[in-house]
Amino acid sequence: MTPRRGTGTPATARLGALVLALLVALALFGLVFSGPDRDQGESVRIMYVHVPSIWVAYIAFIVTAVCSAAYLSKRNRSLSWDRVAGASAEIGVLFVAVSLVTGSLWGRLSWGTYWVWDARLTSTAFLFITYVGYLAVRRLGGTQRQRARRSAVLALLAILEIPLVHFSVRLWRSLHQEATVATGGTDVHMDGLMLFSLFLGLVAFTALYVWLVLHRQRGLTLEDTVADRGLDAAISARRSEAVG
Amino acid sequence: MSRSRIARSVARKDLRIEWNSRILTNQVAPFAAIVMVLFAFALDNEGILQRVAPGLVWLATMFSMLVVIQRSFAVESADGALDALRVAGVDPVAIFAGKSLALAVQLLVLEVILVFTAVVLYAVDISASGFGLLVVTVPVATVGLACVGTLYGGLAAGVRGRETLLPLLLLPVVAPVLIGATRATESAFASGGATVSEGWPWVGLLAVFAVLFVAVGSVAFGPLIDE
Amino acid sequence: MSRSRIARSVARKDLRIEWNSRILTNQVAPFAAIVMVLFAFALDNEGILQRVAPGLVWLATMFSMLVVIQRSFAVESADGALDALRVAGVDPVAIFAGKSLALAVQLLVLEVILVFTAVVLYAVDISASGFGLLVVTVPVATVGLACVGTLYGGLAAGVRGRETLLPLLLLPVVAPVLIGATRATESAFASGGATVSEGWPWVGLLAVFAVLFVAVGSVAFGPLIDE
Amino acid sequence: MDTVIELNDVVAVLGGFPALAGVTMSVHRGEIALLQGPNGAGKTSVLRVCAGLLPIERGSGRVLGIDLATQREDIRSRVGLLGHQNGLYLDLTVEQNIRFWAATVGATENEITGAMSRMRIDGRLAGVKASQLSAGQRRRTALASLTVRRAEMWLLDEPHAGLDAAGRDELDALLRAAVQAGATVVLASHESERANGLASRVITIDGGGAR
Amino acid sequence: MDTVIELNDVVAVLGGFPALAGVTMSVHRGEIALLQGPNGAGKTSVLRVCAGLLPIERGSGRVLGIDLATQREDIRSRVGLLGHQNGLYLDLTVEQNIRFWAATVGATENEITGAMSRMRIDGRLAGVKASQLSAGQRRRTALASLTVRRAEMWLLDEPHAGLDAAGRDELDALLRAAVQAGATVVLASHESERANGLASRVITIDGGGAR
Ligand code: HEM
Ligand SMILES: Nc1ncnc2c1ncn2[C@@H]1O[C@H](COP(=O)(O)OP(=O)(O)OP(=O)(O)O)[C@@H](O)[C@H]1O
Ligand SMILES: Nc1ncnc2c1ncn2[C@@H]1O[C@H](COP(=O)(O)OP(=O)(O)OP(=O)(O)O)[C@@H](O)[C@H]1O
Ligand SMILES: [Mg+2]
Ligand SMILES: [Mg+2]
Repeated sequence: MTPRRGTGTPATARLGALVLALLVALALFGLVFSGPDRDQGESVRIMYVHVPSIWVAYIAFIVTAVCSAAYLSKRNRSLSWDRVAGASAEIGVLFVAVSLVTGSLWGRLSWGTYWVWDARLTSTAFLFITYVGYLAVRRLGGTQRQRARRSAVLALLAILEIPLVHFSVRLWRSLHQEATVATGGTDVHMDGLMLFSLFLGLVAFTALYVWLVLHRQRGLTLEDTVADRGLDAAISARRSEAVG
Repeated sequence: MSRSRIARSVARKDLRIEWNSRILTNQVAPFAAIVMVLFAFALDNEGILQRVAPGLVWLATMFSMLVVIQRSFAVESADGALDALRVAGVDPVAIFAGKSLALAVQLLVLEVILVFTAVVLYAVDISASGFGLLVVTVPVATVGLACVGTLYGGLAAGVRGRETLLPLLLLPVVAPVLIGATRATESAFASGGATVSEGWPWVGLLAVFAVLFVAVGSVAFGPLIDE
Repeated sequence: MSRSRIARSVARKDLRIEWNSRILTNQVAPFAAIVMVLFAFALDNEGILQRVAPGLVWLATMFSMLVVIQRSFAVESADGALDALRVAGVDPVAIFAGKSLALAVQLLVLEVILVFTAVVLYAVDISASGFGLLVVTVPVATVGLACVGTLYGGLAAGVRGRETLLPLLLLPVVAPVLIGATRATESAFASGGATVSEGWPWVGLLAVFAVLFVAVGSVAFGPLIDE
Repeated sequence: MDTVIELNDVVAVLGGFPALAGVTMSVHRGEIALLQGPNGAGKTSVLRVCAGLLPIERGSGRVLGIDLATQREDIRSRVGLLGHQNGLYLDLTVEQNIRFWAATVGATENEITGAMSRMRIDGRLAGVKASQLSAGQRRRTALASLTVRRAEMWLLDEPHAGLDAAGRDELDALLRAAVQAGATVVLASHESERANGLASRVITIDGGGAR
Repeated sequence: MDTVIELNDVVAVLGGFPALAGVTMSVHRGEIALLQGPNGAGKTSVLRVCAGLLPIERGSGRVLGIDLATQREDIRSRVGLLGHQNGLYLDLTVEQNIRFWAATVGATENEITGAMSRMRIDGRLAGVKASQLSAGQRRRTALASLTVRRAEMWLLDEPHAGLDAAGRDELDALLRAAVQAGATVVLASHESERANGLASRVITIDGGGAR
């Protein structure tokens, strides 16, 4: 790895510029071009952040799971799989948080309360907790390979939460007559521009995700090398403990 | 040495430890029962008790389960037995199966006590069909709980910092079981006007989780407890 | 060596152990918070949450307290430190005072977190006077709980056989505190149409218990931890 | 020269089992007395009785002139006991442990630093959590915490166990110095050569009795 | 005569601390190798690495021909480890403990009774809860549970600690018999006289290194 300031490369720099442009475009379409919604009013604009961010979070967690599987399956287990998995999970948690916040803000506007103990909201909260737990497990210590193995297994368990979240609404609905509100998707009537803005959001956030992951996994690589350097120092100190 | 025989001897060992120390019968069960009584005190306004009784039963089960799990792995790490198990090259799948089995048995005892307490304390009257539903719900839910509990209990054993995670990791996974079991029990208790027929689909959900956790647990336990 | 100085160093030791191991902040508090979430999820039908929120806060406190106490005496008996304390001829009253103090501090932290969680999760809105009531209720209840808890822990730390009786012994004793605190908090939260003025008598009751347990504890602790 | 330990036909019960079934022995001030005997003989129990931890069921005894039957609590503050366990707080660092025990007996800063250097607890080691110590490092921490106290009598249960060669010699020197200073030492040990070399009196315990 | 343990500049980390900072050593089949060195040198860690419990961070090594870096799990079933801790279930009786460990490795009734009698576990003792044992009785129970297994290599961490005079001699005889039967023994000990008499090779560990 050639010594370099920061974790960027010309490529990521260009990608960063693209991300910026996409976000600006999203802001324009989301706030200016697309009109207010019939029953949601202006508040519908939150959707352009709320929905893409959760979907990108899904993507992030799936990437984590895939990389974890790759790590476990590969003969020559390369730690870079593990680092990508970790980076992706971190960014994913970030996006879930965004979706939670925007969602509850939207909730305040459209149902007058930040939070209800409805299936989707709660399952989303659990999704968040699950991956916070995953990140905590990554910090448990032990050797890098131990960390990789342990967290890879956990990632493959955690991914099961996503279908739970996704189908929670239908699952709970179908089983139990309880007014579940957070399924606006069905009652938000979408005109073309809205739909476009929504998918513009998806594209922009995905690009943002890729950009962040690239940087983060390089960061993790550097962290590991720094840890190795620290170990070198500790080892020589330890050797000098010898009395005889 | 066949896997199932080792699993059985692990389970027998755990149950014998329980039998010798009587932690469950003398400590956890009374505790759980008293918790129910306290609930009765704390929540006894406008007779909402009947309505929330099912939820309370399964919450009490959850909390007691945490105690039982911690205990079940405390005995392993108390004098370094877990290391000994690892060095003995005992098949992790067997350990998982054995400990889950023992945990399931203990949970069953607990749940029976709790349901009984609930019926008595909260004046729940339960129909024959509701009883049938309950008889299916409890074991199915228990299998799921026992497996997932053992799985994460194993992760939480060993290194100190880890135990921090047990509730954190357990909650999201257990929540569906908790909900399913609660809803099914509500129908069984006919609390809040729920009907028995509404309960069965939930039992189906519980079954799915049970199968899932059995499979996942057997695969994942080894790597998780293993340093 | 003056009794109060020893008590302080015992308290400092316990708090430092907590600080080094972070069990309370990393383990008990999240657990308690999660307990609240589970309650919310299990009981959130027909919006009875606001009404039962106070009861839940104090139940969660109870559960967490049991964990903290067990921990507080586990560290004593883990490597035989309690024997060392006894042989060091450390005045039992000082030990009791010190450990109760440390326990009270930890409980306070916990209760603040729990009340906060309740206010957020259960959408409780609290008036100024209600807040005042709360500010008095929590510490007073805590003193009582801490003293009983330490007493109970001392009992638990002794011969194995004893601990089986503990939940049975302790919870009935704590129940009045639990109820008093719950009622006072209900008035503070104005849940179920309770008014703040209704709350103060309960605080009085709590105060009585606190004084009682401080006295009883100081007298009874020595004989208890002593084989 | 006066008797500091005097047990007459003492019976002590542990979990329903008579760990001591009639022990009769005496130790004089300034002696190093060695308790020896097979596993399960009752050595640890004798030490715990002498420390006032284990109540006596039958028989009579006086330790430092205090009657075991009636006021054994008063013995404690005057003796120092090192059991099979080290009595450390695993979540405290080595130094925090030692300073806590020092505080309970009001030891001075000099005594603390003295005790630490005597057990070669310095630099990195002082700041390590007890849970991260090796077996022998724990033993040394326990001995340091013990020696910050000015006990009239030391009761040591296999004190050499786990100590390295240097540590063993340091300990022996320490004990010899203590008896010079007028203290009394009772130790249980299975390392006969070393212990016999140290002891001025050997008491053999077997089947819960001493003869 | 083949090499059963071969460590090349092995580094192992415990809680961020390099317990082993470059250990290079080798042990041949049929040897009794003694690990000696000051407290905190790394003896226990070496044994745990050889048992496949402690992963190695750097360097390379083979135990019984198995690579430590990639398949250390496979080592376990073939070695027997006695640590500072005894690995007993305190709520089980002595016999229940031994029989459990026997069951996990499918030992025969003869092997069980043999192991118990070898450690003088009989009559009353067999039925006592492990929590009610004296220190040495626990050690003996642990040794009995260990010897029901037919391990190719025994890793013993201060095995003599707590054993009475008779027990020590029995243990030594047991180890000599084991190496006769083709097993290999690695033990860590601070009792130099006894251990040196036993060992056919002495490895000195210090400051996390062997040289
Ligand atoms: C804290 C509150 C909220 C949370 C945690 C939340 C969570 C989620 C999640 C996880 C999804 C993805 C569903 C999937 O495709 O798997 C989603 C989608 C969506 N949410 Fe929310 N949401 C919240 C509030 C709201 C509110 C208040 C509205 C509008 C009234 C809303 C409208 C939507 C829409 C339109 C979608 C996309 C269509 C769909 O997949 O259902 N959400 N939300
Ligand atoms: N908690 C207990 N409950 C019942 N019996 C006990 C208990 N502790 C010890 N014993 C029994 O008391 C007897 C004496 O125990 P003690 O520890 O004094 O022996 P010891 O001489 O110290 O042995 P060792 O040399 O192994 O340390 C033993 O036979 C033991 O089985
Ligand atoms: N869990 C741990 N975390 C951090 N450091 C540890 C841990 N366990 C041991 N150490 C350190 O590793 C070093 C080696 O420990 P180890 O137990 O191998 O020494 P040892 O040679 O067995 O000592 P002893 O003779 O006292 O048993 C010690 O300096 C110790 O401080
Ligand atoms: Mg002893
Ligand atoms: Mg060691």
